[in-house]
Amino acid sequence: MARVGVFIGQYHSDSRIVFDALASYAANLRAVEKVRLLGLRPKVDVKALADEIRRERLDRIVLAGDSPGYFKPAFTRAFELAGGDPSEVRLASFREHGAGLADATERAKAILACAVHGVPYPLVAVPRPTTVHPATLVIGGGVAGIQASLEIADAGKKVYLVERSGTIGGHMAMFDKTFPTLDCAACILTPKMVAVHDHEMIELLTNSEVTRVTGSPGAFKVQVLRRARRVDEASCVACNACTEICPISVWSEFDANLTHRKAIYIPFPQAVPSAYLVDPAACTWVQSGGTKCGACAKKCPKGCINLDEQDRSVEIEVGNIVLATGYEMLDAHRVEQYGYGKYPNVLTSIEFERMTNASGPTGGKIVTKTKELNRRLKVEEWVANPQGPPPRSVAIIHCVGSRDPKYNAYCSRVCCMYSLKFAHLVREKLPDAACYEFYIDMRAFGKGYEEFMERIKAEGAHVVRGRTAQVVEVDGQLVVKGEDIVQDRLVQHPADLVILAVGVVPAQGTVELAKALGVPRDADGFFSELNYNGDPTYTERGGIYVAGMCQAPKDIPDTVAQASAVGAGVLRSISTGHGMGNLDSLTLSEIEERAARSQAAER
Amino acid sequence: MAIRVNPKLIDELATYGAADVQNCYHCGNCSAVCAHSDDTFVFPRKPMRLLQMGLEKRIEASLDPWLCYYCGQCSTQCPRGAEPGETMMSLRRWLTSRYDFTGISRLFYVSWKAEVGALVLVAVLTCVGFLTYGFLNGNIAHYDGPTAFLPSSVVHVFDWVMAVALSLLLLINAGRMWWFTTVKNPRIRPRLASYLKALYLLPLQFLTQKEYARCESRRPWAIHLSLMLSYVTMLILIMFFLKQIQEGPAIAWPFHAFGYVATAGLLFGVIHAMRGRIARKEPHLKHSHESDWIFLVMLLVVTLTGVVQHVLHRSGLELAANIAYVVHLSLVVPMLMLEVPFGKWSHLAYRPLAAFLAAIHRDALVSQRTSTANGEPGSTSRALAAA
Amino acid sequence: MERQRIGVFVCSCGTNIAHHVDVDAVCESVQGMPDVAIASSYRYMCSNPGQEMIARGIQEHQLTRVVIAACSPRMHEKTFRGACKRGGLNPYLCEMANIREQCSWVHSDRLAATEKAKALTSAAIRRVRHHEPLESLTAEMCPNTLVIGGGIAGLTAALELADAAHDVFLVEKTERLGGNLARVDLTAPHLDSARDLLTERITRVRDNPRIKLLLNSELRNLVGYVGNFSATVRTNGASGAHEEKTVDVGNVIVATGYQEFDAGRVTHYGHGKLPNVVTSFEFERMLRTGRIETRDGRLPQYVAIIHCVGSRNKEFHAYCSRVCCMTALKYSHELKSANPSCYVSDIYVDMHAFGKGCEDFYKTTSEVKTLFLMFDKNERPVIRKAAPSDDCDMLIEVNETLSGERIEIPADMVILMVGMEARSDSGEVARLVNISQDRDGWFMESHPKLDPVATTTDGIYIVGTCAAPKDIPDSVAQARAAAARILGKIAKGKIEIDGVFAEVQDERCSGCRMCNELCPYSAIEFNLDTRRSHVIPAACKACGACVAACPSGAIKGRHFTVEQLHAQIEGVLL
Amino acid sequence: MAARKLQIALYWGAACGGCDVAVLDTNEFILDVAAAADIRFWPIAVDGKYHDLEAMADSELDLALFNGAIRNSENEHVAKLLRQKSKLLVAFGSCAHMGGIPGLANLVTKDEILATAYLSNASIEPGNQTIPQARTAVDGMPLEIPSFYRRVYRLCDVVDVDYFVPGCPPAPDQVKAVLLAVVKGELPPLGSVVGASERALCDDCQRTKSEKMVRHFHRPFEILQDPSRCLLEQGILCMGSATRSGCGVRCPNSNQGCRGCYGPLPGVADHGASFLSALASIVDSKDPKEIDQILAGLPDFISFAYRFGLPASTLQRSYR
Amino acid sequence: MSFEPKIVGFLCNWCSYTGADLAGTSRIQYPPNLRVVRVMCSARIEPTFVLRALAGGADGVLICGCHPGDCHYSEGNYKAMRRFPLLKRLLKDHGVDNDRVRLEWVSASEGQRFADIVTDMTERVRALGPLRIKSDLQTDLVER
Repeated sequence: MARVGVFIGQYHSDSRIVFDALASYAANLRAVEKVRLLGLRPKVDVKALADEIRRERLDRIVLAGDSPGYFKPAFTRAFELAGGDPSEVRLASFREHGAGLADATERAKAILACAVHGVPYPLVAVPRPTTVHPATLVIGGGVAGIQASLEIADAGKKVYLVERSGTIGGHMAMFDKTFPTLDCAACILTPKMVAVHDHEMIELLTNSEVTRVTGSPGAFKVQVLRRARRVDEASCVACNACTEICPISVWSEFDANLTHRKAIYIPFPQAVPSAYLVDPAACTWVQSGGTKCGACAKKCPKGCINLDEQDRSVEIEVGNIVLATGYEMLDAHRVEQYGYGKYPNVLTSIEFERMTNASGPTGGKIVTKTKELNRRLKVEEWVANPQGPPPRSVAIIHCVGSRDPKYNAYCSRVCCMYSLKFAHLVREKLPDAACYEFYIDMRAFGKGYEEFMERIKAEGAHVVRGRTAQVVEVDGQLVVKGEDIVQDRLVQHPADLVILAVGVVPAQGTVELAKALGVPRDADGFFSELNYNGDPTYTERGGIYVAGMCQAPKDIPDTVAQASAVGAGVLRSISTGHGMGNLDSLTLSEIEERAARSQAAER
Repeated sequence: MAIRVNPKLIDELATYGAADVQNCYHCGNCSAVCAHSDDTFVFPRKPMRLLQMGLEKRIEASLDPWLCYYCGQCSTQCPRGAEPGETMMSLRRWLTSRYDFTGISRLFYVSWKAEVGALVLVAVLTCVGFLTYGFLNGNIAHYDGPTAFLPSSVVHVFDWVMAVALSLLLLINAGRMWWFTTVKNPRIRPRLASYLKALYLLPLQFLTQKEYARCESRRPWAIHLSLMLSYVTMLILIMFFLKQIQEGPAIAWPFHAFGYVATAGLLFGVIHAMRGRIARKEPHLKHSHESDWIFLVMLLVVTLTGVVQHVLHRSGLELAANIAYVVHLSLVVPMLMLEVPFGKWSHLAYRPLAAFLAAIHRDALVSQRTSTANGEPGSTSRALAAA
Repeated sequence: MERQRIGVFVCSCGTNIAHHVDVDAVCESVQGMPDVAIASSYRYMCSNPGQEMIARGIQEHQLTRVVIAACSPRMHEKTFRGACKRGGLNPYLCEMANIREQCSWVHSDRLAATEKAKALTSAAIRRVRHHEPLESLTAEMCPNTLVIGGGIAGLTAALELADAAHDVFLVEKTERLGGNLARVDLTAPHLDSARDLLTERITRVRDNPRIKLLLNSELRNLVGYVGNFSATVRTNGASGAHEEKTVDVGNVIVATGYQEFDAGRVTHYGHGKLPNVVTSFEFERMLRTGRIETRDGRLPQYVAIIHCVGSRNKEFHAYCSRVCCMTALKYSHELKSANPSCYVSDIYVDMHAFGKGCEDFYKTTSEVKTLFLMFDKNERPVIRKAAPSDDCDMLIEVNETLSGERIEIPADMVILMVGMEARSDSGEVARLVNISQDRDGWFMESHPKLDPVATTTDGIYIVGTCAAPKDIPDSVAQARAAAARILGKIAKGKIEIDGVFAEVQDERCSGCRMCNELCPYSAIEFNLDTRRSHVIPAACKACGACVAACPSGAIKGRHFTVEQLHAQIEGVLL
Repeated sequence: MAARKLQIALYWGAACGGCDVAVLDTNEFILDVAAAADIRFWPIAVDGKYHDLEAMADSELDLALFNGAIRNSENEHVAKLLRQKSKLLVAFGSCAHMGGIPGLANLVTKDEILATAYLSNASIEPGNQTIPQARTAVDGMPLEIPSFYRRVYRLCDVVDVDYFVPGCPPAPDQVKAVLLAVVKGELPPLGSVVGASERALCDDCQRTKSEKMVRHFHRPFEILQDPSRCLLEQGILCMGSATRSGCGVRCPNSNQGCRGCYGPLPGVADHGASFLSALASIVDSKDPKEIDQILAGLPDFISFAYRFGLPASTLQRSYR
Repeated sequence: MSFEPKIVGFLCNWCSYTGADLAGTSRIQYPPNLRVVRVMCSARIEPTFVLRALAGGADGVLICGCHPGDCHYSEGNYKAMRRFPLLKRLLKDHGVDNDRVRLEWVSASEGQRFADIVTDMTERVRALGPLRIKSDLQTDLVER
């Protein structure tokens, strides 16, 4: 039997673990000879430690704590000095294995016990299998949700795809080109959207939201609120008659508020399902309680508009749930120094995406906004008009709201590349316009990204290292102020159009959904995966998976890979008939026992 | 020729108060928001970089820290919590210690105990000295008149001796500042004419601290200016009209009026600074080095003892007034002796000098740039003009 | 040509079509065309009564072909094919004329639009005469999978499949599992144990009876197509003897990983010459053994980490290796942990801290006072020996871009962050499994965005770092993605092959091999014995590239035959 | 029936005479032919006049081999005569089959041809600006010469043709085979191409073929050839993949690319265009400029693609 | 009556045909002179089709595929790209103005671009006048 020394340290100060209790628990474990609490970010005296190890004749050391890896090199060194086998320095990483949750101390004990026995915790802590309902719920109809749905449905398994808006497609449907290959987003996405719609195993619930989830892994009961579309999805032929007659026009969300849509509308021509819907907040009939207007219902040649349709709730039973709720852009108003909302020609990245999109409000022309009279509301509005003057210079500011603890401490992962793509589009469409990129670190990490960056530079975009400090207006001219670090000087570039590469944040409703499902979220607000390296698509809660941006920012290929990966867990559980139960269903003693049994596992 | 980086410097600077400089990831935001940063002097990012890398000679040659007035705008906007404002402050402390040829300054900044010890020592010596003089030549019960315990004439002479000594010390240090930043700076080839042209800046900056006013918020400048003017008023009163203000018992209104205003100014400034440093709300008052507190406390007690001494004297309590005077002098002298050449107060010389030298650097750089005609494109104004 | 009975159904789509197209005129114009049995219009052809009308029409008029002039086939082709099927007609005997999206909605001149609608409809009628009934085919789907490579990606993929109760052959070239990850001590950014991660997977793999583990083995040959591959694997015995065995598999997952860049190729860095210049993997070894020390056994006081060794450089590899930045940050922490008094200089190009938790990791690395120095990727640092009077062993000279200074950095130890490169044997693997490589040698995915794990050869998947550099979570996700794809196929039992594919008419093929290279899906096989090319229906995606390119007209593009298209061309020109 | 000798006629239209020589190239076999058949009309070898032909009864001839294209009214006249007098009319050789080399004249107009021949030609006697007219008066007598058509036609454009024998000229073995087939009465369905394979030349070509991608095109003399490897893979234009076999792989065997005289394969509508499609597909580049550069290695492509069959092609002629 | 050219369009299913559909769903108007033949990929388009169309009475031919790099079948459009210049040369030698044939890349989101191309092409072909290959071929057979 090994003589084990347990050293418990802390790297983060916000642990929920009761360390004293943990220490006494460790002391009572059979092989443990020595337990020592090291405190927060300990300074390790290697020589003294080596002496201590030698004295205690320890032949295995367990470093326990939240992120104990930070102390490992010192301990490995000490153990080596003391004549031990450095591979017998084991880690019991609490935080990394989910001991940041409610039952932190119990979880920590289990992790510690496994390390003492020299077995990886994930090998031992396998929840008891549950029986699995063969249907799957996918929440979110962006590219991740679409991919996951197709992956599962193509195997002949039932999928409910719940999407909050009136169409699937998510953000990707709004994009023009995708980096670094510059292929058209619609060309690659719309066939998948149509495939989802036509798939006999996929039940598409658009305009719907998950309101309540009960049951247990393998047998969830899900309450879905089906908001009234007010247009019969099956019979609508998207003839546009209703939209033509509708008198109400409001900003179009799909076009990032650059243009208007009607109260009865289709989000975009290639929307799936290809059917119109009524925006109840804008519709005169709905708002007036059925007393005014109603023109569209009269006009519809097929009579498929029912303005009095009510929301309803349906309950579905599923065995697995895939979270693919995606993201939204950080509110650029918050980053005050860039004047978003104050200057009409400061655009967010998504607005620019729509503007450059060939099917967008300007037909793909890059223009500066012009003031136009909204005849109905009798107010002047700044709109992107295809006839508007093209900008002579465009500034693209990276890291807007990213890498800054005031907004998002994390890197949003996609902005560098999409900004470069913007530069390309600007240079391509307006060869005479100057284009500036202001960046901190150019994160061109993916396949073909670095080459893409070089290409954009060669195309004549000015790539300036230095975050822009502010956007100001000088004599009616927008000026971007920053430091050009490589050239070692301050710069003030006049820009007719400023594009903010706004970072991403978890989608609205993530908090509620996390609560309803019992899935933990990380410090940044995204859903937490079960295990950073080993299980990036699983969650603590068995039968619930994460894919795409809702887990962390990521680009399309990584999103798609994750979404497909989710399919593996789902299909495996359905085909074998048993899925993964909740991790907290395991008792400490059970884990201890399992750990003891598999002690000799490592070969 | 490559210069050697010194990764240890950052640790050294930590003792001067630069605790977070390593966090800077060089986005350049700070330089861009800084009202003082311009094409010639790009800071605070650049000096922070030099500090991270430990390029001592480059920092020594840099005027940047002295051009910063620490409004804290940079620190507020810093996405990495690198506290550029405080770093600049720390660099000023470090530079002060570098300019000081005696090494005393460094000792004080590195160890507050040494500073306090020195203060006590000088205080005791001063106290002993004045008491000895007083008891040998006067009567402790008499404040005014021929048997005055500490006659103004004597104190006046002492003042002048001290002023000359301190000025010399400060001048030597200021000279070193010029030497490091301008003479030894390989990038600057100053022209003699520009020295003359910029000479007006020395009194102007000293008296108006105009540069400070360019900061995002003008309040700190106003407070600092009032503090400085109060101090200068006091200095003038003491150096030239000591007799009038010391001797009484009647209040010499033409002089004392100035004294009262200056005292109020000093008290207001000091208390404001202390309260701010306790509240830690404003960015420039968030971080306090030990030397800051020593300085403020000294200034406060000096002012207060001065007030007490004056009140006692005017109330006719001459003995008490004498005691208070000795105490006052025992505080003033060490404060001046240690702070003016070696401590925070030295900036009264370095600030205007920096503004003066900055003008010379600018001038030199412009002429150097025009002489290398195909120089780099686009200063700010040119970029704007082109558009 | 045999007589046909063609039914023509023209949709008004409410007024969508009828508003700009005279639907009745269209009906009338085609009525007299040869073979047209009936022509009628209806308000909404796609509605249930409309579909019913088609199905009934087929039976009542014994229609042998159906033409529907309505909306875009992208919208309702499936619907109408269904209607035909219900009427007892092979769905491929139906053709649509798009008189809505590409006619009534884009033209306002009613006369011209009607003329165009007539032309489109008559083209469809002419075309449909040549249509042939097509049936979808099925092929067997062998549920076994071959996984090549026993690194984290291969292990994960194998487990995922075996846990779903399918047999997996896991082929590993070396004698142990774990791949490159086995050489790593801790993982970035959470400094978790890499060994624990691997131990878990390896233990499960070894304990799983479904996984046939073939160590010291290599794929030697692979023939067949999706669902029906036959793989020959050679296992090298201990005494140089080897045995070959052939296994049947339905799918192949290639997870062969990467190899590290040979740091010796960068001459400025003196790897192999200067004793204390080590690569990241050599340093990992130090970490695992607990001996972070110089060659002569001293604790290094100054450590420098140089990024992008072999990466992001025209001379070697232009791409970013994606994981080195975070690994370098990890080293910085580990160095500070082992020896808090050492100074770490991190010499980087751009800090790629893009992953979840990585930016925070970057910040904490700053907080432990790592000195970050930036260089331009085209101006590499130079390492030289320091003078004996210096307090360090080496000096690194570099143009630091954030300060604009040319500096020298003291170092007692230099860690070179070697990039990833495609394995030297990747070309051999690519040839064996019939996939392509990009110019850097990485395997090419079928679509870089929407199909990152599939290749253009059906049934062959690429996961992990053999396709491009990536970190552990992304490799694991990819491994599972490929497993999901395979599980889906196995779940269906058979491979369904759409009836539309290209077909080489054997009696007309002369074996010129003009088509062979043109197929992006490697669906064209050349039989060396018969000297004829052959299209594997299961692999064909029916793009028609080979059909158009066959100089002897030997390849028939089903449902897009020359006859059909010629007839259609004639038709539209009416 | 067997006692009766075969009555045959041979005729050349717009042709070089090679096809007639090809018949003679059958060597001794021609004697067997002579033994088995009466050659009733063969202007190149046998004396005879048109009025002899006109004098024959309809369908008196068993077989008429017509080589050469239809360039003028005389060609057409004789073609019609032979059609009338013969049971079987065979378009013999590339010219009759597809227009042949004379067919390339369709790239220019009749006027251009006449101008070149009679006006701008260097050998024209100075001052002579005479262009022959179909009808003229010589010494007050009307003189009629065959009228020059405005383009070249295939034989089948002017008369119904029963069989086609391709080749420029048809290979002697094929000639034999055709004649034997007629003798034996073993004839394929009317309208067939006889004397040629149903597969492309590559089928008979012994050079090794592999997957093809081409970056440069060469003239045969520009490179050192690998005699065992497919010519096209070496960048030498060879139309073998698009052309019927049957010639005996004459050109590739003598290290020249196939020129396509046997015409397109059954079911292929346009010989040149189908070869174009194949050839361009294997150009190994994705860069438009580079593609242009590579294709620049194919001068006068139309004359290559339609060397023997412009009048048989989809567009048949130039529309300038 | 002014001359109304007939133009045959060969559109790939995934990008260009979808783009043409988008022009429809977006109600973008363009001249009715184009008649579309849908193929799965621009690589399926044989040069013979173009010749056939011209010989059959078309005054112009438009070929549309996915933008380079975007092909649904990964590289099909490159095959079209390679064939097209040679086809144009062939047509030029046939005396057919190269403005009558056009190869364009139209993505699924470029409804407007598609309409613009059709409009522009119609105008150009209209300016060139009727091609008359079909009638010429017929007269050829009647009047030698």
